[in-house]
Amino acid sequence: MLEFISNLVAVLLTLFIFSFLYKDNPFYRFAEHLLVGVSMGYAIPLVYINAFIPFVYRPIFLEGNFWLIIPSCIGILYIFRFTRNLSWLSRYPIAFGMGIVGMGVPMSMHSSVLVQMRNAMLPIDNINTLLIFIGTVSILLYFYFSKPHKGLYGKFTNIGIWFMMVGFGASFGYTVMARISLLIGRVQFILGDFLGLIK
Amino acid sequence: MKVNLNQKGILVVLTLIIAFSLPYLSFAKANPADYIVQNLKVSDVPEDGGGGLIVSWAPLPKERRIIEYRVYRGVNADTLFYIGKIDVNLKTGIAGDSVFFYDSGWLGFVDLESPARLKEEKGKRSDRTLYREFPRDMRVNGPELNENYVVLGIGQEKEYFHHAEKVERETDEGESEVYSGLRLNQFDAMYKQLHADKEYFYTVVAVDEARHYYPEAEPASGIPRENSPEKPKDLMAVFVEDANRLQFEWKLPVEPDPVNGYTVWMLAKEDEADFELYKAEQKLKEKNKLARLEDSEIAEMETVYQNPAFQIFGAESSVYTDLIHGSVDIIDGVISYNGNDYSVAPADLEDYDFIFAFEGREFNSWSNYAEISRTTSADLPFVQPINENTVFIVTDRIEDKGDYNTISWGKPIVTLTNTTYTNEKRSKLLINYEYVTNKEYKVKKILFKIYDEAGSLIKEINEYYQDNQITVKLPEGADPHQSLRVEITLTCKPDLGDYVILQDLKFNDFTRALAPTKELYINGIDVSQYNYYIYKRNYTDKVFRLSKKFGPTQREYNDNISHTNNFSLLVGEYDLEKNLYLVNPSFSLYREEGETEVQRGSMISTNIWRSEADKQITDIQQNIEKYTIMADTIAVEDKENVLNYVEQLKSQLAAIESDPILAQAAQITDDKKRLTFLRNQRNIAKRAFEYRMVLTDDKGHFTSMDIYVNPEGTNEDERYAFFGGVGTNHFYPRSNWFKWNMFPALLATLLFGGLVFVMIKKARTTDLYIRPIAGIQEIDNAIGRATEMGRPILFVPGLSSIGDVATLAGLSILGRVAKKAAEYDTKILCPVRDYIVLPIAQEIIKEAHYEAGRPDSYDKNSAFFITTAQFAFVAGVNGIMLREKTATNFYMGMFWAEALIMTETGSGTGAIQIAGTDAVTQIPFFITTCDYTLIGEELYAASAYLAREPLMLGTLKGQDYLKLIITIFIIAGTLLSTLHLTFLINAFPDK
Amino acid sequence: MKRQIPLIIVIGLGFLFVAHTFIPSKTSVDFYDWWVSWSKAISPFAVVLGILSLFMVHGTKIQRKAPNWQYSVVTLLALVVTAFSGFAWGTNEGTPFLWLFANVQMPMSATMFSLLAFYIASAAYKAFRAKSPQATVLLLAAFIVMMGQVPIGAAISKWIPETAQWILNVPNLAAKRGIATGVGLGMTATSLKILLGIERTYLGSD
Amino acid sequence: MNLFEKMKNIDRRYIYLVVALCIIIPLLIPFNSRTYVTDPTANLYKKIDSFAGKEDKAVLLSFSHDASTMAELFPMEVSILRHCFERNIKVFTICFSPPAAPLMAYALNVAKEDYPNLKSGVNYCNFGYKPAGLFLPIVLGMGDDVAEAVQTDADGRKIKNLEILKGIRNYDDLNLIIDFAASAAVFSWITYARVRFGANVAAGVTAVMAADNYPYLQSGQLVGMLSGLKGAAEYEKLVDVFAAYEDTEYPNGREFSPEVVKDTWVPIMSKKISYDSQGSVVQTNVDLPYKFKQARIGMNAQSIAHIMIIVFIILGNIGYFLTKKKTAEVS
Repeated sequence: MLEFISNLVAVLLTLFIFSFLYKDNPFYRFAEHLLVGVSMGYAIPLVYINAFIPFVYRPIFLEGNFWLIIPSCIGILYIFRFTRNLSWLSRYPIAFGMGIVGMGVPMSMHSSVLVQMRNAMLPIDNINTLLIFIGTVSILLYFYFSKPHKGLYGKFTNIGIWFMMVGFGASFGYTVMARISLLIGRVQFILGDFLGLIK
Repeated sequence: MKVNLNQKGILVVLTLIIAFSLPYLSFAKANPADYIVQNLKVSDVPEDGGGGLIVSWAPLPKERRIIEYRVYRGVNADTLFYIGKIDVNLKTGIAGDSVFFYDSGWLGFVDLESPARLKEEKGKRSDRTLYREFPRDMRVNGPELNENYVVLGIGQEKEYFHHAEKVERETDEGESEVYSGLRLNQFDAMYKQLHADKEYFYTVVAVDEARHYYPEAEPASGIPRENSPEKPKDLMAVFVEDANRLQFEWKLPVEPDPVNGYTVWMLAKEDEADFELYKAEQKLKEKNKLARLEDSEIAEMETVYQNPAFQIFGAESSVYTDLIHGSVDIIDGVISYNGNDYSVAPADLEDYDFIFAFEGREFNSWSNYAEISRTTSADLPFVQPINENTVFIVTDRIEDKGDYNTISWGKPIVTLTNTTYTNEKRSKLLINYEYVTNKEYKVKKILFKIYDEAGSLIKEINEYYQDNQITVKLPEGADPHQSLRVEITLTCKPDLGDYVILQDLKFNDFTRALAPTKELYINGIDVSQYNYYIYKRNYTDKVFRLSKKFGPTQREYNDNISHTNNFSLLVGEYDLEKNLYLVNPSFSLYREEGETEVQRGSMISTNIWRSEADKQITDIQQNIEKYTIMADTIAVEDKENVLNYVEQLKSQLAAIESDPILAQAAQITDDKKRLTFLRNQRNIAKRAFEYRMVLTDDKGHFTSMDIYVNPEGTNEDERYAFFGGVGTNHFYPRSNWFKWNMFPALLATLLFGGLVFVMIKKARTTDLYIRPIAGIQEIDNAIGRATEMGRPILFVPGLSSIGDVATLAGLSILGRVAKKAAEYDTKILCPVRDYIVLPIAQEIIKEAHYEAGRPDSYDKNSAFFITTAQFAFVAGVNGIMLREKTATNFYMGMFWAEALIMTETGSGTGAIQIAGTDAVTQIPFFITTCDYTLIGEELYAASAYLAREPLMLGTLKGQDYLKLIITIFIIAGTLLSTLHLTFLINAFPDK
Repeated sequence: MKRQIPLIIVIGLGFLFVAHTFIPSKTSVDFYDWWVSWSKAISPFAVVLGILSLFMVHGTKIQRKAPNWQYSVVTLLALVVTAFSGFAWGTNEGTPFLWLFANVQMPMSATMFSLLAFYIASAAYKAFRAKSPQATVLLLAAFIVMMGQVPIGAAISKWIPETAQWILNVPNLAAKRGIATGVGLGMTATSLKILLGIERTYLGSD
Repeated sequence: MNLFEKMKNIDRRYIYLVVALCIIIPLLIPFNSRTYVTDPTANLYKKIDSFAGKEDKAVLLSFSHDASTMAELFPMEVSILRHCFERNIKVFTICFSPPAAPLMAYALNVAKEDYPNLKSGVNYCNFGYKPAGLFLPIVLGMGDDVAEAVQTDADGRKIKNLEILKGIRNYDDLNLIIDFAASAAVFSWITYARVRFGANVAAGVTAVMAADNYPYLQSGQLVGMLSGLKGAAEYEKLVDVFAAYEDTEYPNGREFSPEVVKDTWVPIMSKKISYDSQGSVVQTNVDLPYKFKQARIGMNAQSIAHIMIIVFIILGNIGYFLTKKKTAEVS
């Protein structure tokens, strides 16, 4: 019984959302607003149990690590975000978390630039690796803004555009595929789990 | 019927309430009796050390929709505590006809997250009380300690050393005993084990999917008993003829708890029948012992048979001393063990059976008889030394925080892993290989020589850049399924000398491809069957213990030596008044050097409390006096024992008094400093390891490698002064100060920072060039077109927050567009999704109007907030496009899946559309539906291009020049690596 | 006080973190552990931001009786009921809290996204135009990749999945690598700007 | 108005109807189709399979997505779990966002239904949800000691004492991390787990993200990747052909072989798994429930839908060029 009701609710809400395809209507709006509320409400107890209890309550009140009162006070400053005169206080917790950006500079230089560079330096041993090399270099130069795209240089950077277009085509194909997969997933749910038409 | 909006709203809220309450209405009442668990049984865990029970019951039918069974335990049938649960999957239920719950080993007792006080379990109970977990309340859990359970407390070492409270207690004999008292929050956790030979009661409660707790089953009880160990697997016994050495190899027990030692015995084959009788009798004796525990009236069984086998090897076992290799020398036809000499002629070894036994506390468990197999030293596994000086080396791993030692052995090795035919004709073969090296050798290049079945060379490949694959083209007309032989030689730094690896590829019918054979030859010796075992010990271990096993193709191991030191101590007493759990304040420091190399001597211990440490000495002194006097007065036959004991006490005293660490500690007057000193010394003792290795075929043919000694190793650090050998044979991981693999990143970061800095400075004074970007130039035309048509412009600054780079870029383009629009007096509409972006967008438009000299035409509602919901926002934007008939649409910023919905509508209304985003997945949709698209970085460039602000321009320029440098490096690196010069590519990190 | 001190915190901590990245020693790790334990204690409070902003947006709507304000009641009610059920009956299997997740949130958010399949189809018909040679190449590449991914493509000709794979492995790889290096540089630049205090929009306007 | 103009202005609801039919019909009337296995999928399969039966090797599955992308990722998760369960590979699961927690439990439950002997804490272990703020500390911490970094599992047990952790200490043992995401979440694993500790990282991503991940695949930063429903379908096939294979010679599944995959196909419409290997049909005794072929049935619908989209684009462009020509002629 419970299972049937559960599926009924899920299917109804699914249909409410699909009804938007026909036109904007109260059912869709209801479902949309419900979604916003439930998803926010869902996070609250989880954060309480998985973050507040182990990192604030337990260390301070049970283990007696009173140093942690300072960061929890900093955390409370978030709430001032919505006051008119004291909203600047909320910058403190943000600033404390933002400090890790210092790790980001060398780390992203390391893994997004240097490692990619190494991979772009592989020996050319066949036509494909040659194409990849030309493509990579021409695209890098295409995004080099200090020289106008003219003459031979302009023609070379133009190769970069074609490479990118083929690359975007691949993205395009994949995106179309992904969107359709999602729809298939939903239809499989309605036809299979609820109506039992797929076995 | 026409419903207006208000009624609709109420309707909607009503539906919501009904939807929410449905699940609660739907639970039907059930008969609780159907939900009581049946067939509840408790039995002893076999072959364990006496700390485990198994609870079992019949699962309820699937239709009852049970989601968990909760198990309760107590020392009487009326008061039981929750100890754990078994989860059930609703769809499948439980397949078997019983559910098992193991109450064995160390399971949680109490910790900080236990409930504060005693709480009764949900559901209706009759006369029995079920409680939830043991609470933190000491009044409840205190009496359970020791009395009902063996409790182990685990916590941070510093709590034990520096924050314990001294508690004095009077024993029953009227002596005072000193403990260290710790609060519950000083433990990380407390674990408990059952007492052997004590009765425990269990019950089970079923919980259904609505979390309804049903009545418990009638409790069942059981008593954990100590059993003899499991039967050992077969022993491997080998006699090395030229060395006159017996070698043994065995397997570790699954359940180490009841095992006291590993022993090897010899039995003359003619005595087999007697031995069987002895074994059978021992089995009966064990049964008799258990029976006597149940019923004290049963008489003890008499011993009739003696063990005809004699022990030739023994090693102590505990959880921490895993050992699987042992050897015994036969010297002049005699085997000596434990003071006994057995004369065994090497030629007669075949007349004996070899038996391995796990030594139990009372009864041993015996393996099957093993025959000796003979070999010679030359046939034992050949160890390829890492260099001419040593077989293997141990070093501190560099670039870590000081928690790893690196053990390196052997020379680099290449193995073929897989092959694939890459064309239909099967004439092209892709061979994957893997190479493993260690810190001693750097691989420069690998030479593969491929021979066909007939033995003629097909191809020679030099791998300068090792990408783990080579391609071989088989000669025209060659059988693609023929076996191939691959000869591999490496060029390394330093030179490897004579070193050739051979591996064959044979056709596999199942995979229908050439597969590498298991056999792997190094200089003609097949190494594939040999494994490496690493043994290690620190200054507190008695013997070496097994650390890790490696296959034949490993060459290096990073041994983790954790920084965090915990204490784990038995908790038997408690102090209710002070709310303290009491533990033993005496702790061990290290072991003295033993008489033999194999085994260290006795443990040096001392006490947290100085008074107790001193008392320990005076106690021994008093005992010596007491027993010396006693020795004169008692009977002659006991006298020797007493005198021996006195000798033992004397040497114990001497050891304590002469110990340099204890002496140094005694001189430190400050108590805190004394403990810090002792704790540090203890840490060194625990974290400095010596290593030895064994290479074996797992069948007793093994070669032991000696302890690694670094002849040049020294230790100038005075912290290690009390320990001989740190740096030469004991290795203590050090904390390092620079990560060299991040060095390129450091250089690049500095270069980048420098470039940005210089360019910003330059941008302040000169006008920097940025090439024209197609989409930007069309902006003015597009605005012009809207003016001509007299329709408004739409500008969407992305859907992301202000923290996104794309949003910032979009907003600065908005400034430019708004200014132009103000000049032409064209209306601009700017819908915003993020309420923090809203005021900024308003500000920008307002400023643009002022700059254009048209403050009068500024409309505060040009920028407006629609909603935060993604799709609702898009619906709103689409509505604007259709109603206002916008002539030009700009989309600049971060977009997600919704982008397409907007641009599709826009192209339907015939507007000119210009987009710019760094969201790679959305760019293709923009390109196909918009007239102009700024791709990725062009968006950032456009914002700097239009803003002309030195900070932005400077950073962009810095980025630009770094990009140029990167491009140059990529070109140079590729050319060089194509020409087999790999130094540049190898200068860059690979992960 | 309002802007300077937070900025100093960011820059100060930032440079310590730069150092931390290069220094593996125990001290450096201890510094990191300290930062982690503090940010862990700060983190739970951030959720309050989300709750408050939701209440502010919808609260004002209800108060002002803005059009469609009834739906705001739905949102707030759903939020309160969900959160309450989590606190009242726990978050275990079999609780109302998880029921709400499995039967309300999960199906709806999945459906929301699947709507896009319909939009893509209609955009395919109405908006995807081969306006320029570049767009034509893009669409052709897309055709091949789309067909290469499905069983029917392989059934038509083995050439299709192989070409699709080639497009992914060669031109796509070059394109993505070129763009990724640029974006990586952009990320590094943004981090650097924040670290140096050039970029401070994240602190919000005064 | 001529035909093309009429077609151009057709109400989009008719298009929606065609879409719905193109998807519903193939799902209701499934047919057998061949799945072409790509390298990134095969590589991931091989990597996981190399852990079979090893005590000191384990796979960590990180769930970084929510229910909205379940359609693509869920079949992947189930088939990878099925692979691990079939081949006795230790598997751990973890997530850092609240909505992923129940998805993780759901995937585990669905996959393990057919393996009644599996035990949590012995064969697999769900670390449960950890707050996003803990991502870095846990990812970095696992480089030293998994038990220390993760502390407790989803049931609140201290994982230190679990049997499954025997032999598993850090990334040397927990050697493969597979991140399931609709975003670039796997990148963080590459940056921290791979860069710093050399763990192997693989990804299960939605098709949208797949093209972006190719450079990482080629550079070896990702050891393998499943992309979208297609990747899931490929993996389902691999598990059917190898891991779930059962006969007297291979009672616990057989080893991977690229040659066998190439010319074996699995007709999904039969209840027992059967293989068509070079024209000869091999039947085994393994049941193939719907959940283990879900992705492959979905791929049928995907085929039809792709053709539909291509037809739509071509039709649309024909109309576009004809009207453009007409307007050009008029003006």
